[in-house]
Amino acid sequence: MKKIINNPENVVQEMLEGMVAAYPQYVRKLDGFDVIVRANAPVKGKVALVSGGGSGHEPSHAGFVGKGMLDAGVAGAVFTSPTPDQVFEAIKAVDGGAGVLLIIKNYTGDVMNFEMAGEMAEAEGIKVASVLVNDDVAVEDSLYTTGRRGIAGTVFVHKIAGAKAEAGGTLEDVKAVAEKVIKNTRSMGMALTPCIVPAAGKPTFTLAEDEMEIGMGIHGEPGTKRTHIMKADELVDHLMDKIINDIPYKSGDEVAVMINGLGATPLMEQFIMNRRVSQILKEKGISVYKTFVGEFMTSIEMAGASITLLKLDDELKQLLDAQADTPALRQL
Amino acid sequence: MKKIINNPENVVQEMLEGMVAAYPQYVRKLDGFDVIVRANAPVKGKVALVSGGGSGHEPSHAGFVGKGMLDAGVAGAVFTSPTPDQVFEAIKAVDGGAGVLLIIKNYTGDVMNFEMAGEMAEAEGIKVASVLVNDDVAVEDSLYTTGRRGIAGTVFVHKIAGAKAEAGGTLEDVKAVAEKVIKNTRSMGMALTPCIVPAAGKPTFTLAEDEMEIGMGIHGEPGTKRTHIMKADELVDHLMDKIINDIPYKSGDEVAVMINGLGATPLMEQFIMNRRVSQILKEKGISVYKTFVGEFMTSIEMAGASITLLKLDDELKQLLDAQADTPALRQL
Amino acid sequence: MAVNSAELIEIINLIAHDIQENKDFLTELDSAIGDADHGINMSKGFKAVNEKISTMGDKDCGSILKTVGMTLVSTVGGASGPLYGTAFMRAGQAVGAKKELDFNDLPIILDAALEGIKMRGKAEKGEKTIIDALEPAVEVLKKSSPVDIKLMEEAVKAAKDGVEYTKGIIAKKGRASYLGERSIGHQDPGATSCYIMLAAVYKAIHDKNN
Amino acid sequence: MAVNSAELIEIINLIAHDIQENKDFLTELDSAIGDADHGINMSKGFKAVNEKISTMGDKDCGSILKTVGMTLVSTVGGASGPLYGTAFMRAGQAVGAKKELDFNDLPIILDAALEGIKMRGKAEKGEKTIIDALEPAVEVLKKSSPVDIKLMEEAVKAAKDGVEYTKGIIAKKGRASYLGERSIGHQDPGATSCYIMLAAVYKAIHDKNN
Ligand SMILES: Nc1ncnc2c1ncn2[C@@H]1O[C@H](COP(=O)(O)OP(=O)(O)O)[C@@H](O)[C@H]1O
Ligand SMILES: Nc1ncnc2c1ncn2[C@@H]1O[C@H](COP(=O)(O)OP(=O)(O)O)[C@@H](O)[C@H]1O
Ligand SMILES: [Mg+2]
Ligand SMILES: [Mg+2]
Ligand SMILES: [Mg+2]
Ligand SMILES: [Mg+2]
Repeated sequence: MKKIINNPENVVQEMLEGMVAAYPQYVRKLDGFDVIVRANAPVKGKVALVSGGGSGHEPSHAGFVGKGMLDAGVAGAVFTSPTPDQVFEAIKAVDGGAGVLLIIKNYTGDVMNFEMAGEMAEAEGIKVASVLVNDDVAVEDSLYTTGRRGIAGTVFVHKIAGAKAEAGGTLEDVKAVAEKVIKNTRSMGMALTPCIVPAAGKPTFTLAEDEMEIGMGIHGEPGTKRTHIMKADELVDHLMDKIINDIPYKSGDEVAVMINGLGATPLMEQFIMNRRVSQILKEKGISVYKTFVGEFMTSIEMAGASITLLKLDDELKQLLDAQADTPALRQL
Repeated sequence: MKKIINNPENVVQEMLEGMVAAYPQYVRKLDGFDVIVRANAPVKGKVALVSGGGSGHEPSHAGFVGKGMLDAGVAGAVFTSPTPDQVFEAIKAVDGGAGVLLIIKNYTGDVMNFEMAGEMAEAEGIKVASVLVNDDVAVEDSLYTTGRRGIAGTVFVHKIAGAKAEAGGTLEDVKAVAEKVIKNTRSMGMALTPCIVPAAGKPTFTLAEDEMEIGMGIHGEPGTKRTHIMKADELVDHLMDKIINDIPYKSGDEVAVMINGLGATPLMEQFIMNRRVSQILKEKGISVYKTFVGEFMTSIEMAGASITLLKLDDELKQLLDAQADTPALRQL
Repeated sequence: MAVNSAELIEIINLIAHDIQENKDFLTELDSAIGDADHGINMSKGFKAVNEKISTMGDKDCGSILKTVGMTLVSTVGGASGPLYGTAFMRAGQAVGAKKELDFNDLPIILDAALEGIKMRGKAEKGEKTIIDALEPAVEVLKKSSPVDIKLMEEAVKAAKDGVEYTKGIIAKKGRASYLGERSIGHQDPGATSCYIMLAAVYKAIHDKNN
Repeated sequence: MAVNSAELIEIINLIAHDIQENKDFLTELDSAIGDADHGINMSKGFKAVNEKISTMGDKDCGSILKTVGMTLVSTVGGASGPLYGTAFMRAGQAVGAKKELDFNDLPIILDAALEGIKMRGKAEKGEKTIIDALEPAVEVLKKSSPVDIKLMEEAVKAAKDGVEYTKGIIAKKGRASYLGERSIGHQDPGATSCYIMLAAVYKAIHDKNN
């Protein structure tokens, strides 16, 4: 395991310390908890947004704490949902009296832990609502299963719901727009290499030199299939086919695009992917309103990437364009 | 070679196309040249900043093209300085009548190619000045050699000289402040794994599972020494020792810090490094004015990172804080 | 058989010990169809439990079990934390202020645990989860009364069969469900940890009886 | 010997061919003490040269050499592009409008090339660069006149010795200089490509003479 770390047991704690040391103007850490909140939390009268999950997805989620996005990011152990008391502390620390929206990625663990935290907060009289992000089209959707995972599309929820809250929306408003984003967001990813959970010390799986995994989960869970390594354009065609046909996105639609690197894949390759994405959308008559390329929801040092599309309307466009000032995403 | 690419020969071209497709509000590409300029270039009356180098360092340099930073980024083949005619085209495209500053990293190839381009531009009556960035303390400095390499500290030059130009500085002013930044900037890096130049198809060097390379160059050139893999704190102590004692940075100084991931090293590890950096600076009475953590000057998908310190005065602080709006670095 | 508070703590410590011993095994099972952390999560939780209950020898059995549950909830995280946490908390509620437990408390405890897991995780038997080990064991324990060590052995055997059974089915809940068909052929980590816990309890009681 | 424009183009094509053949070898040398691109850079440049000069058979030798230089400058990049580019451009200037070259033009051409490289790269002999192959060859060619095929053979031999010599010294210029002591023991890629070019010219002329 080649990592720049000290003790695998302390990675989350030390990472959060290093983050707070880097961005005191944006964030602070709650004493005794792996929770990052805005430096000026709670913001009186504003609906507060809390997200989180296992660590290893940096900059998600704490990197998006700041003006126009989240109020708190809760950091579990690497790839393990945080516990309810951590989430509960986050809720208490950021509630500014207008209620708290929990943005939960749809994993059994996240759902249960955040739910329990919500119950604890409500028992103390805090108004809590929650939304479940489930943008990953790699996973079959069905009433009889857990449904789809939440992956990189979650960042669009943070951005747009955050802008709504900043603009003075009520908890109901903010929840409604978050749900609109979720309804219109689809993603899918792939991996070229596995990643190593520091405490495990070895990769979750192995891929041969000529193999890649399609539909990879962001926790290094196996994907939907393993194939020979494809050229960038062929690969993007495959992912886009799944994504576009899901909603479906149609000619005349306007979308936001996110190319999300999973960790080790350089910007060079992400841009090569985006080139093909923009070609495909053009061919289909779908226009690109705004594009985000970079690392938003990573899987430690996994090589690979995901593509996300968000179908926009006027409200979503305006909120997507709104100012944001966080360590990992800024917009003037 | 596991990369999301099509043909290794087209990576630079396709990357630039993907970049322009992502950020039309920021940049455009010069037809027939691997040159990215501001969407609104040339900016009349403003000193223009041109930088560039081999590709493979993304987001450098084209990612920093935009308001408050560069006017053009010239992209050579992967790890190969661009040719003079490419740089010449960039100069012509961005000159707004107030002259052009070339920000050159101190590599023989970059220096010669940019110099020749400067000569070509001057022959056409364009005012050109240039600065050489040489922040890498891993390399012995000596009058009788090429001197030190330019690495991640170059981004501080882009930021601060860019702010000066945006504020209306003359070519002399902008060059002077760029030189001040260079004089006060020191960096050093290390690598855990090599990277693969697409056209070469295999790594430049190999490192055993328990080895790391200290003082690694950003072209995958061998570093100054190879050691057993160290813990993060020990490693940071080693790099910081070299950096701090070079200028030297002293108690009472105020600095900007940059932790720069080389490609495959996740933010988690970069933050763990920053934790130790901030501890060391605190111990030494050096105060941190501002910190940048992320990927600024990469080496394709190399695992590793560099640390940069920039000693600040009031002028530099103000310019560092100035607004920037580019694909890869934004400040409100 | 009668188990007082101090002995209950010993039994829980034995569970903790066996989870610890199987840490890598559970993580490996989770690698195949999950995210390679089940052993790590469980071992972290039971280490905390170990410390937390060490001074509770004078407390009633319900309080001890509830403390175990709360400790798991607040240290494990992931899916297993809330599930096993709720299970132990419900078991503690079911037991109440008792200072001694006997064989006949076993179906009551495990039934409460099972209901807690079902409430929290909204899963049913046959979905490749903890329930596939726990529910068959509860069914055995509930089928005749009074409960004795033989029935308990049978219950543990049923849990083991349940673990085997998970190999053949598709996961419908939890992270493994994302794999669809590809989850077939792998044994469920949570069902396995549940069996390991039940087996630890059986072993403790069996050794005590001999 | 006399070389007209068409034959000059053939000789340059032979250089291009030998550079192409040694592409991987040169890149490998550059891996050890540089950034693993010297062969790639040179081969890209000479492929472009090949195309560019194919229709220049009716032009004078100076124009051909200048075109080679300009093509290298605008396609190679890196350190070697401006250096070899300047070398060929200077050689072209030295030759002027001649439509035929003979043995005695050789020291003039190579001396101009050497001066161009020195001007552009500010390096001297002994710094582990192209110069360590080129300067010894020029010295041999300049030591007696008229120049003949034997002297040329000797000059190529001197370039080869120069390449050998680079193994033992520290790099003081170019990317390899960052390595300090660690550059010792490795043969310089640029000196090697220079020797390969000189050897190609010798071979061409030698074959023509026989
Ligand atoms: N809804 C559920 N009901 C019961 N058990 C579940 C449920 N979801 C998951 N599990 C169990 O949890 C186990 C995984 O636990 P763990 O790896 O600790 O959490 P995570 O999946 O969050 O990483 C699975 O093997 C499965 O037995
Ligand atoms: N200042 C210089 N003068 C002469 N030759 C040089 C100089 N600097 C570098 N070289 C030569 O250039 C070669 C490297 O060329 P190349 O790999 O193509 O460029 P880069 O170093 O930019 O990657 C070196 O092996 C050396 O012989
Ligand atoms: Mg997990
Ligand atoms: Mg190079
Ligand atoms: Mg798991
Ligand atoms: Mg080179």
